[in-house]
Amino acid sequence: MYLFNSEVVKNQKLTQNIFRLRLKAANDFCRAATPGKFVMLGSDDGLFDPLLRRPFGICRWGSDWFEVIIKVVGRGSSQLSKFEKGVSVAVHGPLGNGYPNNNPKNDQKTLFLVAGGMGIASIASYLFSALDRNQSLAGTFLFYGAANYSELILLNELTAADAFGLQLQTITDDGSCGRQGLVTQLLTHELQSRPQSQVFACGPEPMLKSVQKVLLEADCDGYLSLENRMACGFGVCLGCVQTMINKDDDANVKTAKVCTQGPVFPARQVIF
Amino acid sequence: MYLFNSEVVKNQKLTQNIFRLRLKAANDFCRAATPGKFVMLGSDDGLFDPLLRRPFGICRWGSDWFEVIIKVVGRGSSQLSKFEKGVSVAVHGPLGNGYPNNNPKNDQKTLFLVAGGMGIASIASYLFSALDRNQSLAGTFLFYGAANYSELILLNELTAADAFGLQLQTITDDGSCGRQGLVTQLLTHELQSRPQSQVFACGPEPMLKSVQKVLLEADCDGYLSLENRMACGFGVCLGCVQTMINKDDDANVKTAKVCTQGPVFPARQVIF
Amino acid sequence: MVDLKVEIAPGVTLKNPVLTASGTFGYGREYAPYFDISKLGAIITKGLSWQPKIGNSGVRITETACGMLNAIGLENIGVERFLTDELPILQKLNATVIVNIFGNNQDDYANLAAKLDGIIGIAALEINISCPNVKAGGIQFGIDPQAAAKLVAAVRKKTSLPLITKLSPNVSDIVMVAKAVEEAGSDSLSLINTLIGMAIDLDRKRPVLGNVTGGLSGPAIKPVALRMVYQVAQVVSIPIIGIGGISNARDALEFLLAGATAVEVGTANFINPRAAIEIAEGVEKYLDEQGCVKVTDFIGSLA
Amino acid sequence: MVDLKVEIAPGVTLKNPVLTASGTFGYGREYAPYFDISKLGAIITKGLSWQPKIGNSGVRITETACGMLNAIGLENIGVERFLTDELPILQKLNATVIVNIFGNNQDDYANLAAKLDGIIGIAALEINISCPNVKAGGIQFGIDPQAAAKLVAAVRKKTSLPLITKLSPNVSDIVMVAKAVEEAGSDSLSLINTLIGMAIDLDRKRPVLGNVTGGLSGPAIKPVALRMVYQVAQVVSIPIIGIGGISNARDALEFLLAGATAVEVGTANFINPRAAIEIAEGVEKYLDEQGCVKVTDFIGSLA
Ligand SMILES: Cc1cc2nc3c(=O)[nH]c(=O)nc-3n(C[C@H](O)[C@H](O)[C@H](O)COP(=O)(O)OP(=O)(O)OC[C@H]3O[C@@H](n4cnc5c(N)ncnc54)[C@H](O)[C@@H]3O)c2cc1C
Ligand SMILES: Cc1cc2nc3c(=O)[nH]c(=O)nc-3n(C[C@H](O)[C@H](O)[C@H](O)COP(=O)(O)OP(=O)(O)OC[C@H]3O[C@@H](n4cnc5c(N)ncnc54)[C@H](O)[C@@H]3O)c2cc1C
Ligand SMILES: Cc1cc2nc3c(=O)[nH]c(=O)nc-3n(C[C@H](O)[C@H](O)[C@H](O)COP(=O)(O)O)c2cc1C
Ligand SMILES: Cc1cc2nc3c(=O)[nH]c(=O)nc-3n(C[C@H](O)[C@H](O)[C@H](O)COP(=O)(O)O)c2cc1C
Ligand code: FES
Ligand code: FES
Repeated sequence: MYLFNSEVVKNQKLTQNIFRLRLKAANDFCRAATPGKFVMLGSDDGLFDPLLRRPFGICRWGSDWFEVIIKVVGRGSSQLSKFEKGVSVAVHGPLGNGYPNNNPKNDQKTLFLVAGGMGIASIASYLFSALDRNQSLAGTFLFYGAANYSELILLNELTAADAFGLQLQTITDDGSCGRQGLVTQLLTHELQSRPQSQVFACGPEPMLKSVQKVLLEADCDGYLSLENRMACGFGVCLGCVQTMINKDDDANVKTAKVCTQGPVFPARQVIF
Repeated sequence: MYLFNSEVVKNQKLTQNIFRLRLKAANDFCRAATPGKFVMLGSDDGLFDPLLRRPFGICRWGSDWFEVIIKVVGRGSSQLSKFEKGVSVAVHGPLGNGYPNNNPKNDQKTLFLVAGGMGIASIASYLFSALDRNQSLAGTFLFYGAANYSELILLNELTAADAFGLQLQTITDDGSCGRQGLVTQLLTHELQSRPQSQVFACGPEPMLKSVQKVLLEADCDGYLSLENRMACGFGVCLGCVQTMINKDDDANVKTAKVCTQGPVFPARQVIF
Repeated sequence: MVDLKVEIAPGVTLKNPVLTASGTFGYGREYAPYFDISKLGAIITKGLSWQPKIGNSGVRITETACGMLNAIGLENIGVERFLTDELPILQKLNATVIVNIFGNNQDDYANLAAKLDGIIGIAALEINISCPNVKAGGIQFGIDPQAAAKLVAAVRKKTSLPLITKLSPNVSDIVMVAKAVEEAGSDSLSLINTLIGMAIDLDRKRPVLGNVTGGLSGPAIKPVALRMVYQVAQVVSIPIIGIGGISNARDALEFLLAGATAVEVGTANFINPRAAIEIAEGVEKYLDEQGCVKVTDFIGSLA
Repeated sequence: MVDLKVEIAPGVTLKNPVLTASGTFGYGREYAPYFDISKLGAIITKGLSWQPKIGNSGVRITETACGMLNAIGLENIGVERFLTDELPILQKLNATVIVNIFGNNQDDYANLAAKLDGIIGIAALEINISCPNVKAGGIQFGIDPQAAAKLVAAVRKKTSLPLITKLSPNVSDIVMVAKAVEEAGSDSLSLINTLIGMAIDLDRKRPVLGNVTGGLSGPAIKPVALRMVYQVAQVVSIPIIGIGGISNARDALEFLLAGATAVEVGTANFINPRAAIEIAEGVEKYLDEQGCVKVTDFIGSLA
């Protein structure tokens, strides 16, 4: 975990309200990043509104930079989305436990990546990490759903991952890109022919809930990346807890801190 | 009075912690400006820290812009001082009553301008207004004091006003520019030979207090521009009041709102 | 178009639920250059006492995190001058006027209420029982339910004007005070007044405010205000006017959801003189977009 | 170099006056990656109950203007596991440890105090009498001076550990509670706990927090905290620990000026894990620059 003031290198507007920020970072930080980990970001202006830092997935990184993709939903994301080149940003991270190591080639397993809305930022970190390490994506499917075409981001880069073997399917609520429907439909469909697959999913809670249901029905393992509200991001406020099945005692439930024990959890454990 | 969102045209750093901001304004606003009036400025970012707008003198203006000079002393001034070209700023003004109309030529009177520290922003508005209307400054003295040389601002422009007849004398606490001492010394000295002069003064309260004393001793009229803390700037919070001599009833005192009844007051009336 | 009319006290129906908070709207006319003040639900004037009051000396206001402290000391021109100099202007401006009053003791309040009774152009009285410098036997009226009830009953006898009692948040149990005041005959409640706070000038080693302590207002107090409105709304049956940090239409709507029949905008008026009217317009727009027919359907509809 | 030592209770001398507030510093070790936690005056652990508690369900935190609301519901691992799993780690880290406790009734508190009595590695107990879900006959201990005093007296009997009683700000008169608790044998006081607040999700028309209301903390509450510390410092003679919105060294110094012998840093720890140590260093730097010889000279030196 590193605590530092970084600087915006680039702020790229992806859609009306989604921005991609590239930030400077030390080598150590970048080496500690893995797909699915996140950072807590805040303004460095000494002002108290917004007060808390906000969590964002580390979407891609190089040796001395990393990128986050920020959708504007409130005051924190709005402030960050306006930071231009040169602005100082307070960073804490990489935090949490990302996706498990998964090498489809060795495992001979299919990997289904399921992204809903901004969940793509987390899921894409897996793909970018593979691309950046020249790792094949053969046997990897990406099911990517959003409200409509204009909410689908990173399409160029995702399509380019074709060359690495990625199979991309998009779906939108209104059918404006790909099929019309919910992203879990795609998963349900493909899972039928490959029940022994690995699944990573990130998206809004209703989507994760239904992914979980699909997995349980297919008796398939998988991982969900949760996005509970966080005050601290490093396990001290107990604000982000999620109820989980208590393995020690099946009759009982326990809570897990999404920030330090997650945000990626085995799908079977999560109780929504 | 106008309420609008303006845009920074230019932000010029004058010293380590003093900035000159040029802001866009409509013609109507500029026509309503007079020397000594002020604006309430705030950020337009929808965030609540800083909460209140801050008062700054309108230092100079053209047909579609005006300038303020901002010294960083706390969170409000600090935020504004960082606004670069293109940033939106919430403006309310021109507010208050500025310096009385004073045409030294017609009055055959000497005009002493006394500025201490950031008081120069207010005093300079008188000078710039004269310059910009090609009005002679013959018979006008500017006594300008600051802690040290590096705190003296606008020196180029003030020196150039020589050509209009301005007589500039600087003084610093440490003698690093002009004489060493307090600006009131200059006033006291010159007032001896011209007791019937007009005096405009702006600066920190201790300076204004001593200007008042000098004026009373010389039985000379004059005006002080006060800088009390303000929440609203337009007469509704009663936060900025200054105790004044009650002309209706000499035995009694009254309060005056610095924002609407001032900030410029006859020196005799103010009770510090 | 949503019907915005609300009845904040028996017979007092306002055109919309957005009012201005006492002490933050001057005597009303100061805002006339910025918008048509008759378009607000009502305006509540600066707290009036029998005699003019000069207020506190020294620093009176200071900003805090997302809030401000004030120690104005209830400076006002007194009831007499209000009636001769200010009320006629407000009437000319067609404003719906609610007069906020305070006194040093029960008689002061009763006398003010009697004096204002029957005066044309006053829609209701708001009784400020929460000023920190007004005590009933050492305890502030606003803190002791019995004292508050006695005061309201005394005022009630002296006027036929609808009474809104303005509650202090500096209490262990605001619900008790609210219930006591309701029973004593208050037609409605307004809450909250400011929280008592303090600021210190570190470098000068002294309190910032001349009065040492002051009243905290602004967005910082909104969560406390919203909680108190919600709690009180569960137990009283008279209308509640919500106050505290309301800065935009969404804030106002949250108070309505929590059970307030109307809201008062305070500190926000200082920052943007058009805040109150923008909030009124914003409330209308939001409810229209939601397809809400009457604002009264929305009030208290928190799940 | 300024002498930063302060005695926050008889026999409890801390190396500096900067502590961490319960519930905002985990069990301490979570901060070890960020700085040497033994350098703080003390660390106060998350509130402990006899049995483990799972806390509230639903949304537990939400941000408000310059503050945050929490409704964690006092989730904790229980005293037993604290002693076996956490305290040894804290001792290895050389931290000065103060344990914050709470219960559902007086016996719970007394039992906890007895259990912790004599345990090596605990410098003092902080009794949280201000948790909203802990009641004494329908009234919270923290609100009723008599109930608070009775509770403190009961705990006092069961332990020789120094007792710090943590006061609630949700009261009409915090001075009365402070005096009652002092008389009942509390060695020191800490204040303030959170203000009760609420947030509403407008679009979903429901409270944001699963628990409906929550505790307000952060810079927003600093003026209220500072006022209460100042008021209490005028009347009690036991040490006071100031808490509420302290975010930087200047904030901490203001509380010391107001009469606090030490301070606790809370919400700021979430934003910047190094906040507490930076505040301790900043306090030292400021006092050095002022030529202050002992921090105790500075404490309560407000003009
Ligand atoms: C581990 C993790 C990784 C995340 N990665 C990304 C990412 O890569 N890109 C991205 O755009 N967003 C991501 N999020 C969500 C992001 O943190 C929130 O959108 C952001 O904190 C909202 O802050 P705000 O101040 O703009 O909104 P607020 O004003 O705080 O709230 C506005 C709305 O956003 C909702 N909201 C608040 N906090 C969260 C939250 N933690 N998660 C979801 N909704 C929330 C609220 O319910 C509210 O309706 C991630 C969240 C987590 C926990
Ligand atoms: C009519 C008027 C005209 C002014 N013109 C100018 C100008 O042209 N240029 C300029 O730099 N400043 C001017 N000021 C002062 C300026 O408004 C303050 O410096 C500013 O409001 C401080 O805000 P802050 O948030 O930076 O400081 P805060 O954080 O609010 O306070 C920091 C320090 O500044 C002091 N302070 C706060 N408010 C004021 C105030 N109103 N006056 C003096 N000191 C204050 C406080 O005592 C405190 O010590 C003017 C003030 C008034 C009333
Ligand atoms: C400068 C100022 C003066 C006030 N004067 C009064 C007053 O005279 N009478 C009164 O009942 N309330 C007074 N109040 C309290 C407000 O009416 C309101 O209750 C409080 O400010 C909370 O609302 P806000 O957060 O929207 O400002 C005053 C508040 C401020 C900020
Ligand atoms: C998430 C959270 C959890 C808390 N848990 C406890 C607790 O268990 N026991 C306690 O006495 N106080 C608890 N508090 C209150 C803090 O210790 C402190 O009194 C309060 O937050 C005010 O300080 P601050 O503004 O610096 O945060 C908690 C506060 C927060 C924000
Ligand atoms: S966000 Fe604080 S414990 Fe997870
Ligand atoms: S600043 Fe509000 S009345 Fe002058």
